[in-house]
Amino acid sequence: MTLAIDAFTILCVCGGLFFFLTGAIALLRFPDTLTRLHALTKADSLGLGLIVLGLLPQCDGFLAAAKLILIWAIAQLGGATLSQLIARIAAIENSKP
Amino acid sequence: MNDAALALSTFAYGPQTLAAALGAPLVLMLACASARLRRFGPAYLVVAPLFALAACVLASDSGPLVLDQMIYPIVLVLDPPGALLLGVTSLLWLAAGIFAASSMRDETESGAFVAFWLATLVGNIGVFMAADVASFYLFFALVSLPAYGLIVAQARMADSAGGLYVSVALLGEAFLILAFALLASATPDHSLLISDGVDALPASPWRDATIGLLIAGFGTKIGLLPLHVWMPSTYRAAPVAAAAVLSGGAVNAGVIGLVRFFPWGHAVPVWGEALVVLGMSAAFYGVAIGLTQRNPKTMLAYSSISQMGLVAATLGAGLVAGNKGAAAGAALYAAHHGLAKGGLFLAVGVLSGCGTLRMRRLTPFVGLLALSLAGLPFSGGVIAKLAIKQPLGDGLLGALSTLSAIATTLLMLHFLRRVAALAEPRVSNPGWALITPMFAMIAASIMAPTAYYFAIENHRLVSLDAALFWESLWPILVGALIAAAARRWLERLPALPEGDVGAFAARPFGLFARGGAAADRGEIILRRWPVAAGALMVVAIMISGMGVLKP
Amino acid sequence: MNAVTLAGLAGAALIGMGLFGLVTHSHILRKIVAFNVIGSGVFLLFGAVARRGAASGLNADPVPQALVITGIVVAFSATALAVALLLRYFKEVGSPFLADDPGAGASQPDHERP
Amino acid sequence: MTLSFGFDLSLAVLTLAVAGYAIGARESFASVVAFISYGVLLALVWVRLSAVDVALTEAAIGSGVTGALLIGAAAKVGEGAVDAPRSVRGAGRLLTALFCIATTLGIATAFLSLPEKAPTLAPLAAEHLPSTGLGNPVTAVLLSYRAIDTLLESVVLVFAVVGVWTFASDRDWGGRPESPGKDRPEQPLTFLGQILPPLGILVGVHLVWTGATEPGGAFQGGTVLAAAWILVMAAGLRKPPSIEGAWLRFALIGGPALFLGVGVAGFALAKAFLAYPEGHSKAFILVIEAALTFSIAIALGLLALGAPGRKGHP
Amino acid sequence: MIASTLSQLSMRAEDALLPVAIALPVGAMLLALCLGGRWTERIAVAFMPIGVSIAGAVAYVVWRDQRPLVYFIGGWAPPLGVAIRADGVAAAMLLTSALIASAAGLFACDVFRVKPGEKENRAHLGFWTLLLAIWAALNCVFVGWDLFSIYVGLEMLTFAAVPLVCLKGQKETFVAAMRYLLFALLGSVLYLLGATLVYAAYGSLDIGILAQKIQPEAAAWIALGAMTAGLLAKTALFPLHIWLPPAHAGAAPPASAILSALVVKGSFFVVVRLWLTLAPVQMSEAPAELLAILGSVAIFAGSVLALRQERLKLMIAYSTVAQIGYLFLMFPLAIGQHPWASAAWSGGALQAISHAFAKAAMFLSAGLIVDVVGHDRLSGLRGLGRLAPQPVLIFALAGMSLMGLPPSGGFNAKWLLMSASVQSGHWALALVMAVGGLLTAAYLYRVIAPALAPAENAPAESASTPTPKASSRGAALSLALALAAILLGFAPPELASLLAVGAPAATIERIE
Repeated sequence: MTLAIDAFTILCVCGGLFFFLTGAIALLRFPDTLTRLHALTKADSLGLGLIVLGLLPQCDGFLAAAKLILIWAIAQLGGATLSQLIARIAAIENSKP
Repeated sequence: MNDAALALSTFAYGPQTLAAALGAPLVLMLACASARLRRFGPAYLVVAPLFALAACVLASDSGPLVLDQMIYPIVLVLDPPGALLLGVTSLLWLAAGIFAASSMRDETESGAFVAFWLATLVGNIGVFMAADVASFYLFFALVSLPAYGLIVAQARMADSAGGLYVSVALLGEAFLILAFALLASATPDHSLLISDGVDALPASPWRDATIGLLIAGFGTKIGLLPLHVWMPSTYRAAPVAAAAVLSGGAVNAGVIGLVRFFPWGHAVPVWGEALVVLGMSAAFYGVAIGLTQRNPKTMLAYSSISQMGLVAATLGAGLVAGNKGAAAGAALYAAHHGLAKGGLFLAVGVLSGCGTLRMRRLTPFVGLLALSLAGLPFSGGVIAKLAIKQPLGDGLLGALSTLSAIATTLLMLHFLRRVAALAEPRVSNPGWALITPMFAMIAASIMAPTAYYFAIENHRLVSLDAALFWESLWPILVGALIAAAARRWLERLPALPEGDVGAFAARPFGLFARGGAAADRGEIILRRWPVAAGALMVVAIMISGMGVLKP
Repeated sequence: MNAVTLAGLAGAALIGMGLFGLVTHSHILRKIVAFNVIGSGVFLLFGAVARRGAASGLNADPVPQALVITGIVVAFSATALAVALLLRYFKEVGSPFLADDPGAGASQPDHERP
Repeated sequence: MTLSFGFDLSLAVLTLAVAGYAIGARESFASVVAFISYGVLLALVWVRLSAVDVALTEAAIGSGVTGALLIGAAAKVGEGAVDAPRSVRGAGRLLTALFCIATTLGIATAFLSLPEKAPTLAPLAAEHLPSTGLGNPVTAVLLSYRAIDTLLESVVLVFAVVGVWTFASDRDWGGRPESPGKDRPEQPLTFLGQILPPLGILVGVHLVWTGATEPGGAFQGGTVLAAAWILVMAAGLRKPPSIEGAWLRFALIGGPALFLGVGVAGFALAKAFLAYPEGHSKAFILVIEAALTFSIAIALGLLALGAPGRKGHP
Repeated sequence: MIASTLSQLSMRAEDALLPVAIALPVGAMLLALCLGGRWTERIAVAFMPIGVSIAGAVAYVVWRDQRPLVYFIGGWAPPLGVAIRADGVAAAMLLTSALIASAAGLFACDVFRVKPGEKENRAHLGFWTLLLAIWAALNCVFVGWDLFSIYVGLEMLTFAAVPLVCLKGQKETFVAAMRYLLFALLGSVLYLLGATLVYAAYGSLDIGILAQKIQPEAAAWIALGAMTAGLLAKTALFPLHIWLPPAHAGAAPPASAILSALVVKGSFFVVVRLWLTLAPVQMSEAPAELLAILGSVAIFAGSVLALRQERLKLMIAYSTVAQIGYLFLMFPLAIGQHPWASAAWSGGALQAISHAFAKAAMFLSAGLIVDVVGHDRLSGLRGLGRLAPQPVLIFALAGMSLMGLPPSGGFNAKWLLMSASVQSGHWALALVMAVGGLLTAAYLYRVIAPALAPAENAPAESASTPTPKASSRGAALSLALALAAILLGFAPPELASLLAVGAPAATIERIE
């Protein structure tokens, strides 16, 4: 049974890593801020979600799991607000001649 | 005369009078700080030296005064040469004080001058009493540094003279502190008493260095040859009263220093001969340059260099033979010189204010005083020459001493002619308050050495002895003859710059300025941040690297 | 070569890097960053020393760790002071670079006699 | 074993690389951003060195508040004139590099030459831990064994605040420091400003409370509270406080003053300065930590805000 | 094992004076900051007598029992806890900094004033809180016996001193303050690096314990090297002095008096602790020679640069650079159990103390001169003796002590150091001291000579525009400081026996 849990964890974490990798490559390759922003937020939130999901069965006890999810929630909140702000500034930058 | 002096000296409160002699001018100096008391300044100048005069009579060789509440105990004691020089110096300070007080009544800004005058007086009195190294150094500093205030008091362009004076004085201080450190370190328990220091000197590992530094340090005070450059410009720039006390009193601080710090019981031929050579060359060099000068005060300065050269030669001869008599003789000679030179400076002050008529009446007295320097019979000079005859002996040094008498006569007559030329028809003649101090000095220069020579040295009354009379007269006659014969030739001598060698001493300052500019450029480079931070790392690496040198 | 010596060497390397940055950059903010890097390097060294001192049940020596916490707070107040001074310096001097020679000497300008 | 060492090695290399970029970056803004990420990586290294307290402090203060401060400064100060001398060139640079390498090698040799059996105070600390009534040895050292260092450190924070305030110009005195955010903050920021601070306060208090037994403590908790306060001001929900406010001044010195008071009371209660009475030390320590946390939060907030700006700032 | 031997040391009631000496100024500073407004000045002035009496009590107890005061903070014995210790020199420095901080503070009552209208102003609050802060920091550094608490004390000193430099708010003072802060921070980070390595090698930060354990090996050398370099940067010894002149000259007179007289002494004192108390003799011989060489270079460079300055306060600041060089001459002389070591130790301490008094008096009198004359150009000081006689007298008295002329404390110190250098055969040091005194006289002469010279312009000029009278309180205070420097020349033997307490040469077993 533990083998299945471990396999599940490894699988999810590798998936998460894969999304982080794509996010990083997107950051380097995409031309302007808006597209980069788009790629980053998507890839990173998904990647982090998968990693947290993968680690949930490993942690000992409900409290630790709740903390992991709390971390994920805060990261999402922060990421969303930040991308909004950067997008607004990028929009102002582009609208200028 | 003997028993009176003896009775006085067993006076119970001897040491306390020493404290009074020092305390009076000190208290009066502090009184100058408050504006209200400063108005009586001129009066202080007269009152202050009186206590010292009393002390030199009452407290001579009575018990020492010890103040041991300090880190170093301060010990004050008055031995015979100290008492003689103290008496003579305080007499001079009294006369000059009266002269300065009267000539200063009109000036409003006298407060600072009085304060500096009293500070120098404290130093001058204390230097004769100090029996331990720390207080000697304190009084020696007090006699040389505040004098700067006296020098620059009036003359506008006195700054350069004052500057030269202070730098040489500080050089002397530096030599002395090194010498005293060596002296004290040689004594077994690092005691600060001069007597212990001198006793331990012959056996000390740094004997030569100590004596050399002592000669250099006190040499700056008595104007030994290479260090005499400050004297001419200082005495010319200083007001007459100040010049009198500096040339007559402050110089004696150097003499008492040499007398106190030399190991008389032990022959030191090397330094003795050096001192003799320096002294004798100064004796003739001073006269040679003096003859070329125009200003009477500068001529008196060169006469001081010459006379002090003679004193140094006497001390040198004493050092070579290791006989104590030389110290007493040199002290007596210096005492007489102090009175005569002080009187002459006061005379210059008086005569420069005289009308032609009054000048003609005063010149003979001034002439008497001037020639007493050359050993005029019936004057103090002959006693002084007699005192140094024994240490110098009859050989080469004796001959040189009589030769210097001739030279001094030559210089003095030239000086008298210059002073006489000063007079112009003037309606107001200087008041009696200026003339009496001069006459007091003339009288003192005759009476004091004689009284001392016979009362203390208890020799028989010999001044009327025909041989001595003739022996001291012929050099003066020869000198007068040469002066008359070579009168025109002397007039045409080129006027050398005042400080003679001193004028060329200014060159190293240029070097100093260039060094300064280089330091500035270095500072600008060092100020750059990377260089400073780099220096910090270098220091860290250097200290940590020291471990590598010795594991 | 275990994790602790690795941390110690990393600390030493950080100190070297930070010193280089502090000395060569003339932009004051870069100097402040470099100073913080040196500080963290020294603390990392102290942390490695703490880890080496693990004994009797504790997996690290608590004393150096407490000192590192104190050090970080002190380093932060130094940075805060430096940044505040930089902002006022920038307002006065106009450039964020450390001037090489502080003018003709910073001292009392001539203000008229009252 | 090699796997965990491999992780450590890669973490160390990554940290050094980011630190190198922070030092060598062309623009100062990029250098500051790199410094913040370096700070977070360093927190990971501290966790690997099993110093969780220090990891928390490094993440919170070392890269968090310091990062906020530096980014604010980088924005205001900018890159400076284009033609200005950026850094030392040529020979000077090489020489400095040599010195720095020598310093690093020196420290490395010193570190490697340390005695095998490392001298440590851990046994002593563990032995006296029960008498302090605390579980976390680091907090025991901070607040009991070496209490003077912590007291002086909190006083240093107050010095720094005074120093920062004196850099204001005279006419600005009594005003408020500039608000970290813009005048009309965007809507999402205000939303974040309403959601996150309550959570921040909760986490901060929790950190202080667990500090007695688990890693945590006054400084870490205080920093989280300060972050919450800065976020509220950035979101425009609260104006920065006027520096003449009596309450602000009292809050600023409250923690250290209480700590000092308890220390002096130690003379009477526990026969030594900064000693706690037998058996009650944990209670005293928690009271001190609570007060300290509040004052540290205020102090860190004020330091992040900087010198007071224009008087009567709207 | 070590802990047990130490805890038997009976902690007497008087030992409690040490923590009180730290706690009270910190408490006063916090209270002053909290109440603000005019209260800061009132609290600071009220604290002054208390601070001086505590320092006096510490000095008295140390002198009476001839034994250093030791106190374990929180009751914890050293290796784990922090000990603070005051030996003779530390007690003397405590008293000196208390007196000078009070005098400078009272002098500042006229300089930093809350104007009638306003409740509080920046410079006023800043000065008074920072004064108390510096006082607390100095007390921590002087009684520190643990390397890390000394580090925190040094940081407190820097954070309180830097804002003091630019309190007046002129442009160049901010440049000077920035350079000072960056250099001091570099110094303290190096010091911390050294402390780390010492702890790594010997497992303790207590100076007493380390003194027994430290051996000349790689870690110890690099640690002491880094710490010394850091401290030299904070003390501004010659090659590392760039930040000092603009910082000390630019600050307000009372501020520069405190900076020059006290702040640089804090880090110097720690260097003395490192090399004369902590490091074993065979380790400290070579570095001591290096420190003396750096000190001699500092004397010459500082004096030559002081001669080149055009402004009075900059000249005094460069004079500080030179006089700091003097302090470092004591190191090669005070090492080991030689007979002259204790003389050199008290000579060095006396030099630090008399320089503190003299330099504080000089900066304060320079402040008075600038108030009267309106500028501080050296060229414009002719005839100053008439306009401002008292400040010139104070300047001259302070100058006497700096030059080492009798009867000043400076002379005593120079005398002790010189006889120690002669006996120990360090001829160069004796020569450096003598020539240093000459150079000091040279650059002070540039101020005193024109001041004494009769002014060219007719006295009428001063009658028309009523020259501002130097504040009598300021003059009285600076005169008191200058007289203190002079009276040290007549210091009673008790001072010598106080300074000898806990001197390394005197104590046989190092721990006590």
